[in-house]
Amino acid sequence: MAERYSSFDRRGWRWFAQRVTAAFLIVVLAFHFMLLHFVNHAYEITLAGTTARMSQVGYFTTMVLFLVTATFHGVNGVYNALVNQGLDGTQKKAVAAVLVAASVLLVVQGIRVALAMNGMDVSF
Amino acid sequence: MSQSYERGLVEDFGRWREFSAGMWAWIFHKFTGWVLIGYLFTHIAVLSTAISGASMYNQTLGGLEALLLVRILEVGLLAVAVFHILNGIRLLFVDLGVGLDAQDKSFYASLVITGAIAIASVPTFLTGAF
Amino acid sequence: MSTQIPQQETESETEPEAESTEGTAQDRRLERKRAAEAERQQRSEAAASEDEDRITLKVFRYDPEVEAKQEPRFDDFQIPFEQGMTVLDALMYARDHYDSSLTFRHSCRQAVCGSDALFINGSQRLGCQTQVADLDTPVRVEPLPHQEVEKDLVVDMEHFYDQMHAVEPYFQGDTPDDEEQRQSRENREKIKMSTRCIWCGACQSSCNIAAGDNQYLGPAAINKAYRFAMDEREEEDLKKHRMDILEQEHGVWRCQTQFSCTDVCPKDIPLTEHIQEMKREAVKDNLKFW
Amino acid sequence: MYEHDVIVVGAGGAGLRAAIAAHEEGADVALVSKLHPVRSHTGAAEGGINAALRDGDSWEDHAYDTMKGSDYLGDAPAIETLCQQSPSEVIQLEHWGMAFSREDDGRMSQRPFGGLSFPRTTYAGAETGHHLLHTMYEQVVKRGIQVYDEWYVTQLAVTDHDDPEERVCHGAIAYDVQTGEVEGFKARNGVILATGGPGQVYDHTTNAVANTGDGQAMAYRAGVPLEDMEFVQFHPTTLPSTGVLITEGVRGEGGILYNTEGERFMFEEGYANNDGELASRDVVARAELTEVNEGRGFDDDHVMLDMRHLGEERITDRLENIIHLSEDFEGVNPLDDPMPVKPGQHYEMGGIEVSENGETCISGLYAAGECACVSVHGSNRLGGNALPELIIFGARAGRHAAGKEMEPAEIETGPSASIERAEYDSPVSPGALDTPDDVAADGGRTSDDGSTATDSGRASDDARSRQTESDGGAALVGIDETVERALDAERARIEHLMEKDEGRQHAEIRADLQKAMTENVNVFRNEEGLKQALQDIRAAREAYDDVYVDDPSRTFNTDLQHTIETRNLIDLAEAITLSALARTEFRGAHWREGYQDRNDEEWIKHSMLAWNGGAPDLYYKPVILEGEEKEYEPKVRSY
Ligand SMILES: Cc1cc2nc3c(=O)[nH]c(=O)nc-3n(C[C@H](O)[C@H](O)[C@H](O)COP(=O)(O)OP(=O)(O)OC[C@H]3O[C@@H](n4cnc5c(N)ncnc54)[C@H](O)[C@@H]3O)c2cc1C
Ligand code: HEM
Ligand code: SF4
Ligand code: F3S
Ligand code: FES
Repeated sequence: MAERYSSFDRRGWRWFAQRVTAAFLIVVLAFHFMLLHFVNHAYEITLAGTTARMSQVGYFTTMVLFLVTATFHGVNGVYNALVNQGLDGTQKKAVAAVLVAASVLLVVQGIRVALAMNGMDVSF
Repeated sequence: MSQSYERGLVEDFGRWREFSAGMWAWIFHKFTGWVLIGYLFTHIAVLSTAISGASMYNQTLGGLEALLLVRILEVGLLAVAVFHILNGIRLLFVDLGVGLDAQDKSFYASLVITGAIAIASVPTFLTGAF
Repeated sequence: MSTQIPQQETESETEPEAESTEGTAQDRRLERKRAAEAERQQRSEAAASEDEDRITLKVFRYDPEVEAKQEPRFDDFQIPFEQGMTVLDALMYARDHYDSSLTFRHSCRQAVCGSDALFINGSQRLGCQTQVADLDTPVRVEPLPHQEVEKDLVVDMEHFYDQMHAVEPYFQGDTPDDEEQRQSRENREKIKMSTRCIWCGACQSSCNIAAGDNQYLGPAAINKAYRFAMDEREEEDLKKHRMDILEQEHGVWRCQTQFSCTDVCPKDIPLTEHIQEMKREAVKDNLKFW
Repeated sequence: MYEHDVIVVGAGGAGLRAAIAAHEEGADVALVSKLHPVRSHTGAAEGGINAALRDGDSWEDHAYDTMKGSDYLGDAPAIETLCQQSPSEVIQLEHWGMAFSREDDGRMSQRPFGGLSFPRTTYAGAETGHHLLHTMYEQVVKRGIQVYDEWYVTQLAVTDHDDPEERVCHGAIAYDVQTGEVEGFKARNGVILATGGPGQVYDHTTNAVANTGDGQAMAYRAGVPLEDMEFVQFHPTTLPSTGVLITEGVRGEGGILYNTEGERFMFEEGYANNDGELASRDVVARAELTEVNEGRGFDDDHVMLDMRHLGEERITDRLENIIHLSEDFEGVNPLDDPMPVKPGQHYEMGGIEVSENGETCISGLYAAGECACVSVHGSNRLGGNALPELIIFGARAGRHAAGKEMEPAEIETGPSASIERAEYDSPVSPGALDTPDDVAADGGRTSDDGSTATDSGRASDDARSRQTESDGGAALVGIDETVERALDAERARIEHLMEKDEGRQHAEIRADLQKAMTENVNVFRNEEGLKQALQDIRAAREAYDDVYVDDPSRTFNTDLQHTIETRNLIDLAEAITLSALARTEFRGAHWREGYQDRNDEEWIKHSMLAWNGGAPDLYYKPVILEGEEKEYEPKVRSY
């Protein structure tokens, strides 16, 4: 049986984080859908409108948090699904690396977009 | 269980007719989860047009929204998201050890509510598409 | 036996002469046995026309050693139905009357030994606990999925036993000398269901995660660990030790609450509930550090 | 060849306890079992374990009850050992974590049981045996004791001295069910048989399909006498289609039995005017059969047990398990319909003759559990006395085999304890078929009846003493050699069964045998029937001579395994019937037409049957009624 080396080695945190992010996402995802499809119709969306919403600090942080939690939640879910199918050893490590890289890219790009929507010039 | 023995029809998904509620819930949740994360990546990609300026952004979004297919896909996405949320709530309850005896009923309820919401949302999603 | 692949039958009729001259004793025996098989099949069919109240049993057949059975197939048996007949009874009837090589594990005939977990009409059940009258016919009987088939309905249980043993399934607390330990009624009630497991392996076979991930402890083993972790007669530090085993990557976290295990358990053990409780225990443990 | 200090054959309650005890004495132990340990039939026991644990109770009372229940055919040293040690053994189980039912104060619950003067049946729900079996298996896992599961022991490796009491057991031969390999197991210290009961001698039994009495038959043919085999307990309420037990609790709660006329026959036909359905097991079983025999049974087979009037609430509260059993195994919901029931074989009181230390008359050979007869149960076992027997005598045999110093046994074993040769008048000669001279050379028949290694002590008959002569009758054969020889004989025998291409199939023979036993050696016995049974058994034996195994596979060949078992059943059926024929009295479970009284003058003695090289020899040995402090006076057994 695997020995426990430190409290960080505990495997439960990802499981727990998946639930916590899920709880958060329920609210935000529902809100997001309502706002962009029912309150403001998607076909009416323009950057101007988006910028208007994004310039509110509360909305902006919510969206960034939404992005981060959704990324974690989604990617972690995918990773779990793969481990459940018996992924192991180097393969598992490789998959983990790819997924982490993809998440980082997604989050970075997402934040750039968010900043752009906030009127900032991010085309560096 | 080192290897599952190749038994043709005996293999897992050839058995879908015999799956019970919990199993379907698992499959649907997985499926919707993958769709959502897939969508998240696409979504950010599309929104990235904002970086190249307003006209690009408006054109892309407007162009996409003008397509009937995209509208239909959006209804699908809503259904997927709603199911994932509802079943997610179901799973959270399961995790808390609440209502395990009703796990099959809550799954069916998720399905029905998802269906209802999806249908109810069709008018909203299709406005202006024609 | 009517679903036998026709080729085999022709083989058994035409070839014995040719082969028996040079074949080994075993080959010759096989030949003759194949011929006898055809005869039995006739008998079975003849019997079938006599009586109306019959059910058809479709049984998975495979034997790596016997040529005619190396290619997995299903055999049909016509069984005279009787009130109260279980799938195990039907299998025994088929074996004793039509084909003595039909192989399956069984012993107690009363759902306590856990030998005859089978895949019956698409779900894991004990043959002895399943009334034929409750099933759609033909009744299809297969070995447990996700386990290596040894022969006919017999699967390799080694991996299941290994997983059970991996959770240190034994009481290891210190005990007072010659006096009984006390245990509250509530505590005994709490572990009661978990102690009913008969090691049949049905749950493990029904779980898709266990099918994909060999290292996953599986519902039965986690339930076993639950039985000890929750028993107040073992000390706290032992519970910690047990949690360490369950908290590994391939421990409780792999469970995706599919509920199949709970659905099939012949002893009605609320497996998913127990697994979920262990997950919460584990998280509670870890959160203490924050 | 595998080698260990102690080889335990069978991993039910008795085998597991023996293995743990021997391991604790420092021996290198192996468990060899045809089933994985948790599949053993001990798991089916429902009621509980008798132990005098509480204030107001004492081991003496337990011993008195047991002796009375045995109808004065139990041996006092055995009974007293059982009753003295049961409390500490039960506490030991508790310490190993067994999930006993509990009282409010956290102590183990006890309940009343038939024939007990104190509620001393310690239980774990209605699944006591399941918990006992699993708890002990867990301890075996903890200790890392080697388990050879799905290894079928076919034969003992015993030296071939003429006198069984001089023989030594050096091991056993087993067949790996998974691969078909036949291998020798050498035991440096001893072999302990714990193979359970022979319920499969009957076609209607509460026993498992695996309960084929292999250990009894092997020991019997190796030269150990079988004791009191005529005493077979029949339980009055078992489900007709499977033999699944419906606990006495149903009648205890107020369930009633009725016949096709709708009569509550226990009263209306006058079987038990006072106690009715709650009369003792044998009385109720006999009443049911009388009803069926007189044409008042359903389908000429069973009677009905009705508990619907108790009301759903009470039933689900106290007898929930019965609803499941009846639905799952008979397809009848007892809340809506009455349950069909009939008597079924339940327990074999007799068995391999052993002392309180588990020793047989062959040194290095031990037996414990239902396959053994220490004699605790005499002619009738009390409910809840078998499980303590498993753990107490299992542990004692294990310790003795591991070499622990123990007090010498008081119970004598072996033919030298005989006080009297029995008279019986069998219509056919029992025992082995005569071996024709001409087949010895090819190892065919000789190995076919498994006699080479162990049966050679047989006397007189020329053909039979053939193998003995070649070794000079009682040569000092080496340990390895003894095992090797038994191994060769078994390999030849199995090869023979496998090679043979046609003949009879065992299933038919077994079915005929079971039918004969159920018809004539059942609850009611009479001379004519018993003689008929002996003829039928003989016919089965002759048919078996022509038996063959159809399945050519080496992998998991249950056909072969069951074929070997069937032969054991034949020997045991014969032993039961012969002993029953000779005993002309009515004692405990043994009812004889024309002899309706217990005859203490003549019959307080154990029936002993020795294989005697294939010519069974029936003799008697005394019952020890002299306890540590008192003599048990035979009294009328009434409750
Ligand atoms: C339905 C039922 C209810 C009962 N209820 C009670 C009760 O409430 N209280 C009570 O005290 N008693 C009860 N009894 C009686 C008691 O349970 C049995 O007598 C006892 O369990 C027998 O245990 P054992 O260890 O001797 O044999 P078993 O548990 O039968 O074990 C036999 C072992 O031997 C092995 N074996 C057999 N043959 C071979 C071979 N050839 N080679 C290798 N291995 C072999 C088997 O695999 C098995 O492991 C009940 C019995 C039944 C049937
Ligand atoms: C942007 C939003 C979301 C995305 C991208 C997303 C994505 C995913 C993915 C990919 C999985 C893994 C599925 C699998 O393969 O097994 C998953 C699992 C899960 N999701 Fe979501 N999800 C989102 C929102 C939500 C919400 C709102 C909930 C609300 C309750 C939720 C609850 C869950 C739960 C409980 C799991 C199970 C994970 C496990 O059992 O380990 N998710 N999600
Ligand atoms: S938990 Fe249930 S299904 Fe799983 S092995 Fe135990 S009894 Fe069988
Ligand atoms: S089926 Fe498998 S996923 Fe969990 S709930 Fe049961 S262990
Ligand atoms: S035969 Fe024992 S569980 Fe079915």
